[in-house]
Amino acid sequence: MGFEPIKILYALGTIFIIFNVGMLIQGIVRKIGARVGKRYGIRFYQPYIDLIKNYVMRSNVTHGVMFYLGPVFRLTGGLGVFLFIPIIYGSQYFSNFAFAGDVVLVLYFIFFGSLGMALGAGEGGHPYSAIGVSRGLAQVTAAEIALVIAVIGVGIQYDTLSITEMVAAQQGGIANWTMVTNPLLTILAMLAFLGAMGRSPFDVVLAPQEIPIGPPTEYHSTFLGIMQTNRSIFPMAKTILFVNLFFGGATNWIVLILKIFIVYMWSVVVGVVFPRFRVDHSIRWWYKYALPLGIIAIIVTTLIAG
Amino acid sequence: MVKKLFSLIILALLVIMLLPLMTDFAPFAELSRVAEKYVQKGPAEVGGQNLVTSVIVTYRGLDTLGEIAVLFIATAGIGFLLGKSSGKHKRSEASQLVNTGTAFLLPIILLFGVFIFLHGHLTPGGGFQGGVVIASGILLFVLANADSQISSNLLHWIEDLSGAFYVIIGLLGLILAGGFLDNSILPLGQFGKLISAGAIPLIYTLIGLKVGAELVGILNNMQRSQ
Amino acid sequence: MLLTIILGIILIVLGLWGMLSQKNIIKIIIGFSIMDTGIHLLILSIGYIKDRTAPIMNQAVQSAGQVIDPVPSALVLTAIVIGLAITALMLTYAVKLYEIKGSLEISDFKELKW
Amino acid sequence: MVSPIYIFIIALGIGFLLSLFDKAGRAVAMTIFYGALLAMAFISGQWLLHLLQGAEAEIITTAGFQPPFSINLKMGLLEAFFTFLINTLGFLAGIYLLPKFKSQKIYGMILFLMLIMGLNGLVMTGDMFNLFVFLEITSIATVSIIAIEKNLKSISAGFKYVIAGGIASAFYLIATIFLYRFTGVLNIAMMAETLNVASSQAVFLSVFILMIAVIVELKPFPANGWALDAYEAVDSGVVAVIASGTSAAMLFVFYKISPLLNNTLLLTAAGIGLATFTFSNLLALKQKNAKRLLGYSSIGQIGLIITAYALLVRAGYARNSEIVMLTTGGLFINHFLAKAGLFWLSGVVEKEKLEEWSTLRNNPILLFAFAVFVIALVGLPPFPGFFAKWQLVMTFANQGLFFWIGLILLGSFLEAIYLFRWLGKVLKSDLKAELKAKISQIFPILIYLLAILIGGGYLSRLINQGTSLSILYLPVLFIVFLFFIDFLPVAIKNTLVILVGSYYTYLIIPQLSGYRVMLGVIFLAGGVLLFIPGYFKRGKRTGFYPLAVMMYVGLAGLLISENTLQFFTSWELMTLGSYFLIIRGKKSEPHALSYMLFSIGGAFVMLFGFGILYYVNGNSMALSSLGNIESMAGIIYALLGIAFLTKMASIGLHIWLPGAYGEAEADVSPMLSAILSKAGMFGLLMLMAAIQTANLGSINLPYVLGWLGAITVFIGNLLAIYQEDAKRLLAYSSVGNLGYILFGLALMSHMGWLTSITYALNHFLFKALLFLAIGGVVYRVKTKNMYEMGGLIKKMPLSFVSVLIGIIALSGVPPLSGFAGKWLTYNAVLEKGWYLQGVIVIIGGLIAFLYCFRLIYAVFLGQLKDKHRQVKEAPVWFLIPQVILIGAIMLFSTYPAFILGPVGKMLNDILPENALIWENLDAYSIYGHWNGFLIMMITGGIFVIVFLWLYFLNRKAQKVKQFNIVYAAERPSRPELTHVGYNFFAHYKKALGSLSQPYVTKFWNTMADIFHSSAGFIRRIYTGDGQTYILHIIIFIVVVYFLTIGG
Repeated sequence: MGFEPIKILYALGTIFIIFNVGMLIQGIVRKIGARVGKRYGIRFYQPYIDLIKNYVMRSNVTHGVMFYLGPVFRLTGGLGVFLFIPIIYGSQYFSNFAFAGDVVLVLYFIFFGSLGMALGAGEGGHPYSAIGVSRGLAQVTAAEIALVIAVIGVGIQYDTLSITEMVAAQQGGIANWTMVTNPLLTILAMLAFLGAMGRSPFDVVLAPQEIPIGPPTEYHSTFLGIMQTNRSIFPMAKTILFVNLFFGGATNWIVLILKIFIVYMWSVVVGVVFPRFRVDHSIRWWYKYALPLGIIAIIVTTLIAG
Repeated sequence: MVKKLFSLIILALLVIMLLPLMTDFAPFAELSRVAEKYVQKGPAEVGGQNLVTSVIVTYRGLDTLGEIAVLFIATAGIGFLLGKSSGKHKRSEASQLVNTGTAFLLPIILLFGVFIFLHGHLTPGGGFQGGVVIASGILLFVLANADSQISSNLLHWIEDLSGAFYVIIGLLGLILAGGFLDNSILPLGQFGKLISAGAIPLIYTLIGLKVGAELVGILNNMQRSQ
Repeated sequence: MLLTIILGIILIVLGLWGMLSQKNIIKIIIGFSIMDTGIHLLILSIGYIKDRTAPIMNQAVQSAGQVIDPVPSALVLTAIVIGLAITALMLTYAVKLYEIKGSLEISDFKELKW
Repeated sequence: MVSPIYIFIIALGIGFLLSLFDKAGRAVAMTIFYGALLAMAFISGQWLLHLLQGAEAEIITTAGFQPPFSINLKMGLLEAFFTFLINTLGFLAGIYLLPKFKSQKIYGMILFLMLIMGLNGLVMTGDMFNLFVFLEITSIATVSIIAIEKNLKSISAGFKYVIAGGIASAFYLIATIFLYRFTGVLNIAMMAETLNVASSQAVFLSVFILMIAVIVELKPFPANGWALDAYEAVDSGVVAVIASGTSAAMLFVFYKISPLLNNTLLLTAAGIGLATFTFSNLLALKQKNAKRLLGYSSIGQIGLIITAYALLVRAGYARNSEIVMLTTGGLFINHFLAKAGLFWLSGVVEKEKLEEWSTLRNNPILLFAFAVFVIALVGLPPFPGFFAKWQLVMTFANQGLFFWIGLILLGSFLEAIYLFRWLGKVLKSDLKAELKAKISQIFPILIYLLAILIGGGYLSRLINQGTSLSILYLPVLFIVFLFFIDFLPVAIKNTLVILVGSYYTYLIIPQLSGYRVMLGVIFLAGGVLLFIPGYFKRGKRTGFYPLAVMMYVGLAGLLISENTLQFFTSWELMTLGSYFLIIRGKKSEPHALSYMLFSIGGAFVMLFGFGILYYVNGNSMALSSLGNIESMAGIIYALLGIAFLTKMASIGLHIWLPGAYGEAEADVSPMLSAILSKAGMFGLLMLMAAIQTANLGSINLPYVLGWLGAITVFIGNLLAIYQEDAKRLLAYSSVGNLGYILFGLALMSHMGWLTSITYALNHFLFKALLFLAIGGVVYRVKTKNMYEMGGLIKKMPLSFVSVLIGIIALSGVPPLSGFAGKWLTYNAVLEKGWYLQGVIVIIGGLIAFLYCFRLIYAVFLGQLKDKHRQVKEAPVWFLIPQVILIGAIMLFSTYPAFILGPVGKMLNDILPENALIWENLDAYSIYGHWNGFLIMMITGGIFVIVFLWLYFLNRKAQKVKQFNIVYAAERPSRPELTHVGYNFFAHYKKALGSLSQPYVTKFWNTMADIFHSSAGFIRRIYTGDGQTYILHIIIFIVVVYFLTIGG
């Protein structure tokens, strides 16, 4: 497993597929959200329209170099995370660039985009950006507690940090999935997933209905387009990570997309049911509930792993 | 009151502490090793009839020199401490009795003092005692003559030169005889006579002068400062 | 001689009591003198041997067995002179203290503490 | 040879005649007076030389009779040494007092001469009663000369002194006469031969009274109020003689009577000494008057010397054996010179309050002297007290006297508190007054300054027991040289230091092996690199270079140390140098103090550990023996561990760090954080290597350290996010990062250590980078508060890039080098099975993102303040090393194999399993893999593509003005209101509640309060009432007696 030029093409291919999956899921989810709220909602292809509109807008305003590069960092982060995760089990080419590192790489690369974005927003000079970043970072780091514990738990259980090997260990039917063999850890992981997705109840960061708060405030047109592109890839990447770690991965695209949809739906369902946390509430929530749960899960996992 | 009671308790404990010195103590029955030698050989070695004097001036001469130094330091210290005289002040005239007594007694007292330090090696007494007697005579003189001023210049000369000569005699001992303050720089002479015991009478004379001068000096200083 | 030793110690303790109980500096110095005297008495008592005479080797003394130890006698002379010097110095200090502050109470001189 | 008796002949003869000479003119008298002092010094000096060449001791008999029949004097080596000290002190003190002697009555000179003669007599006489006479000469002369100042304080102090002295000598006299009764002689040596202390109660009591009388003269606690008053009130020139000269003579008297003492009494003396040492130093904590403080310190030092001497003699060492001389002699000479010097300085300063001594800053030489004396008193190298204390602890440990060591170290620590507090105040508090120093005052001080410097070097040669300290001589000489050329401008000195440093690095690095190479590179090459910013300073930068070099010399010394003495000396040199670097900051006085106290405390703990090591290892000082300790290994390791943890600022011991790093100068902070903090790591590495091979039994020290490390990471990083001050933020971040290092080491596995070293290397790179960049910013904007900055990216873009690279490396986000550490952490945690600790460590690492963002955002992004519109980029001298560091980070990030591969091999000596396998650029562990090169390339590739994509779409983006933002239909105009920087993570604090409270600081503050209030309470016994002091003496005597016979 090393680098071959042909892998770049495969990488572009997987990016294309997952981008569209992401766009569609976004549209569908918004539609579902609206219906739950007794509204009609948007068309499911609305995200495509928004994206195109943003990319073609020609109002070009920048606040400086970092502001300009912010979205670049953001998308690089999203793409990077995606490309460092093996997508289809058994397929060398659809494992993309996973040869460069293991789950730890993915875990830390998640921050690459966020930090870059935060920097860009910071240079925008809008006070709300700073507040949004402050909240966002604080909540992400708190939510990450559960994720880290979950990853370590999986690492303990399968005695590896390589995602491919983790998936390999779950092959041979649903009984071998982490979901079944280690349910407590999976519960924790799914909580972490909620946090990672930034949906309600952990969506105070973006707070769309209120005053325009959060990092995207100053971004518009092409910048926003890049960020929207990222929004359809990055969540997918994270979802694939969870699929790989806890739900047996996937050996072909159909299974993958199905699993992505189901796992993604989990955050949507929770999102529409639970109201938003204030940021200090959510931080406390992660420390107060997720952390103890994680500790228990780790202990249980240690017992399971023997 | 509490403090006094506390002091009492502490002193009681001190007495308890010191008890062994009384209960566990046996007085000398024989002369100590050192004293035995002094008594046996002292008259021959030092030539003084009065062994105490022999011990003071010769055997433990350094103590005596130190003692003179102590007195000297005290005098200097008092002079240093009291600083300048606080001006003249009137003292009431002494009575007739004192005046007459002084006129009568002073020569005798002074003579007696000289006698004591000259005979220090023969009979009880010595430089210190003689010096004190002289000083008491001068005190009497001062009491009688309220206006009198003792010449501090003269005192200084006596005090300093006698001290210096004492050291020089000691030094001569080091050069001419067995060691510092050895009295045998002068012939020991005939045992029991006035001119005997080597340098002891000389030393005692110097000590007598110095002690006398110093005590007078102290009195003078105190008197002046009031 | 045991009796004088006891007496000496009594004097020492009495002197100390004087130093501890009297507030007047002059009286404290007197206490010191009493203590000093007690020590001198002790020194003399140590040299004393029963039924012997002073160590002056005149015709009256026939043998070494007849005299007391001359050493303590010599020492006490030195001690007395030194005691005198100290007492004189203390008194001078008393004079000086009175001159500066006009008081002879020892508890009035607490400028320095802690 | 001139007979020693001439000392007395000259003193007395001239003393008696001096007032006559005075009649011929004061000049005549003064010439003769100084001539006499010089002659006395000369006589003792020539005897000292003579006896040093191995001559026999001279017994001087008086009156032509042999002892015990007459009084004898002795001039042996020790007597010669002591009289030489006293007479030279006499001469110098005489010079110091010259203006007073000139203007006052002639008695002053007479009394002074008599005092010196009395001290000579105390040393030389061999007769117990003669000793009494000299005691009185000394005492009366002292009391008289106190009146050189005729104010109320002096006089009342003098009166208390004379009363107390009178009582002490009264007891002495009682003892003397009774001992004469029991032995029949007055010669001390013969008395000791014939006396059987245990023969009767009266004999025992007599010896006890003798001892206690001598001890009362040595001012034991609590019977020493009279002495303290005298120290406070008496003229400086005189009190120097009392504190040094009289103490010297009285100590010698104690030495002389010590053959009379049996073991019980020696123990009593040692106990009194120790109590005096501990309590004096405790009470001094509350002291604000400089001279009284010195008094407390003097009394304490004397107590320590008594304890050392009594215990060593009790343990069976001969009274004049080499060990006893080295320890007590070293302590004594240290005290003697330093205390005289300090008291003399007090006369120059003429100020009572400690902080008013800052006037010394007007005269750099005197300031230097002051610092040297204070440091010498604390017992730091290269001064005699250090070596003596080392030898003392080793010897005590050899005897198993651990309880005593503990209390001595406690007392020393208390002493260090007030002395360094004072030093700090002198160095930092406001300058208010001029300093008028007369040449007659400076001359003696300089002589003693020179003497104490030479003394330290001399003692270091004596003490080494076959293990040479010579590795440090050349570097220390270079430091001295730097002091001499301190008048040169910065550029020359900086260049010199960089050149010499490079050469030294080149010399040292090849001599190192194993993990030492890694640290050698950080310490030395890093050190040279961080001198580059120094060029930005103008002027002389007085004192910076010698002390900075001292720190590096210490660091280098640690690496090449082979035995505990070398290690400890280097450690202390490093501490001392770094203290002076820290205190250079504008507001760093309290922080430098707290740094010093933690360091000294840690060093004393280390000393204790080395002492026990010396004991269990059969008097071997080899560092290599750490690995095979027969017994008490747990305690040794724990003690050494605590010592290293203080330097590592592990949680609980970290409170000194934020202030110290934060308030230091711009180019000092990176030195401290990037380099100095690794000293603790080096110690721990060494310790862990030893633990690896040792059998610890039931104590699992690494486990404890592992938890400590994990909590340190968490708390350090958590506290960092709340800081408003940029440098403090970085400082707290250092605490957290040192926690990783500790955690990695505690894992005790190859992977763990590799993690640790990776963190260390990385921390060195990015923290130096960050501190330099932020230092440059702070230098330009003149504030450290981040909320007062903002938008500086436009003014200082290069600094921004540095910070950006720095925080990415710090936070561990790929592709930069920090990720290597994170990846290794996961692997090491899984391998070891320390999951819970691992989780805490990793969560701590996540929190780091918060402060990283805040640092770069609040400083460089957001709104530019109006007052910063003219700010320029940081000085180029700051940027050069930043560029080098960025290059190093990039190299390390892209080719980690080139560095971590060799490091892994270095560790193979200690931990053979090679946990990380390198295949070209791929790193494999049993769990996973990672390729730094590919990550860098892929990330770079994606980034470039996305950027080109954006640029293609958005070529003509126009830059808008600062306030052109979407702001709810408002147009903000004040950057202060628009820049969100203050209390940035308030919600985190609110969420975590009590976890964010500074409990540790509260704990240490409470400890300090307890010490200070108990000191304040106890010192009330010194009421100032002379009568109370008399009572104290009597209580002291009685209580000690009953304790002695009872225990």
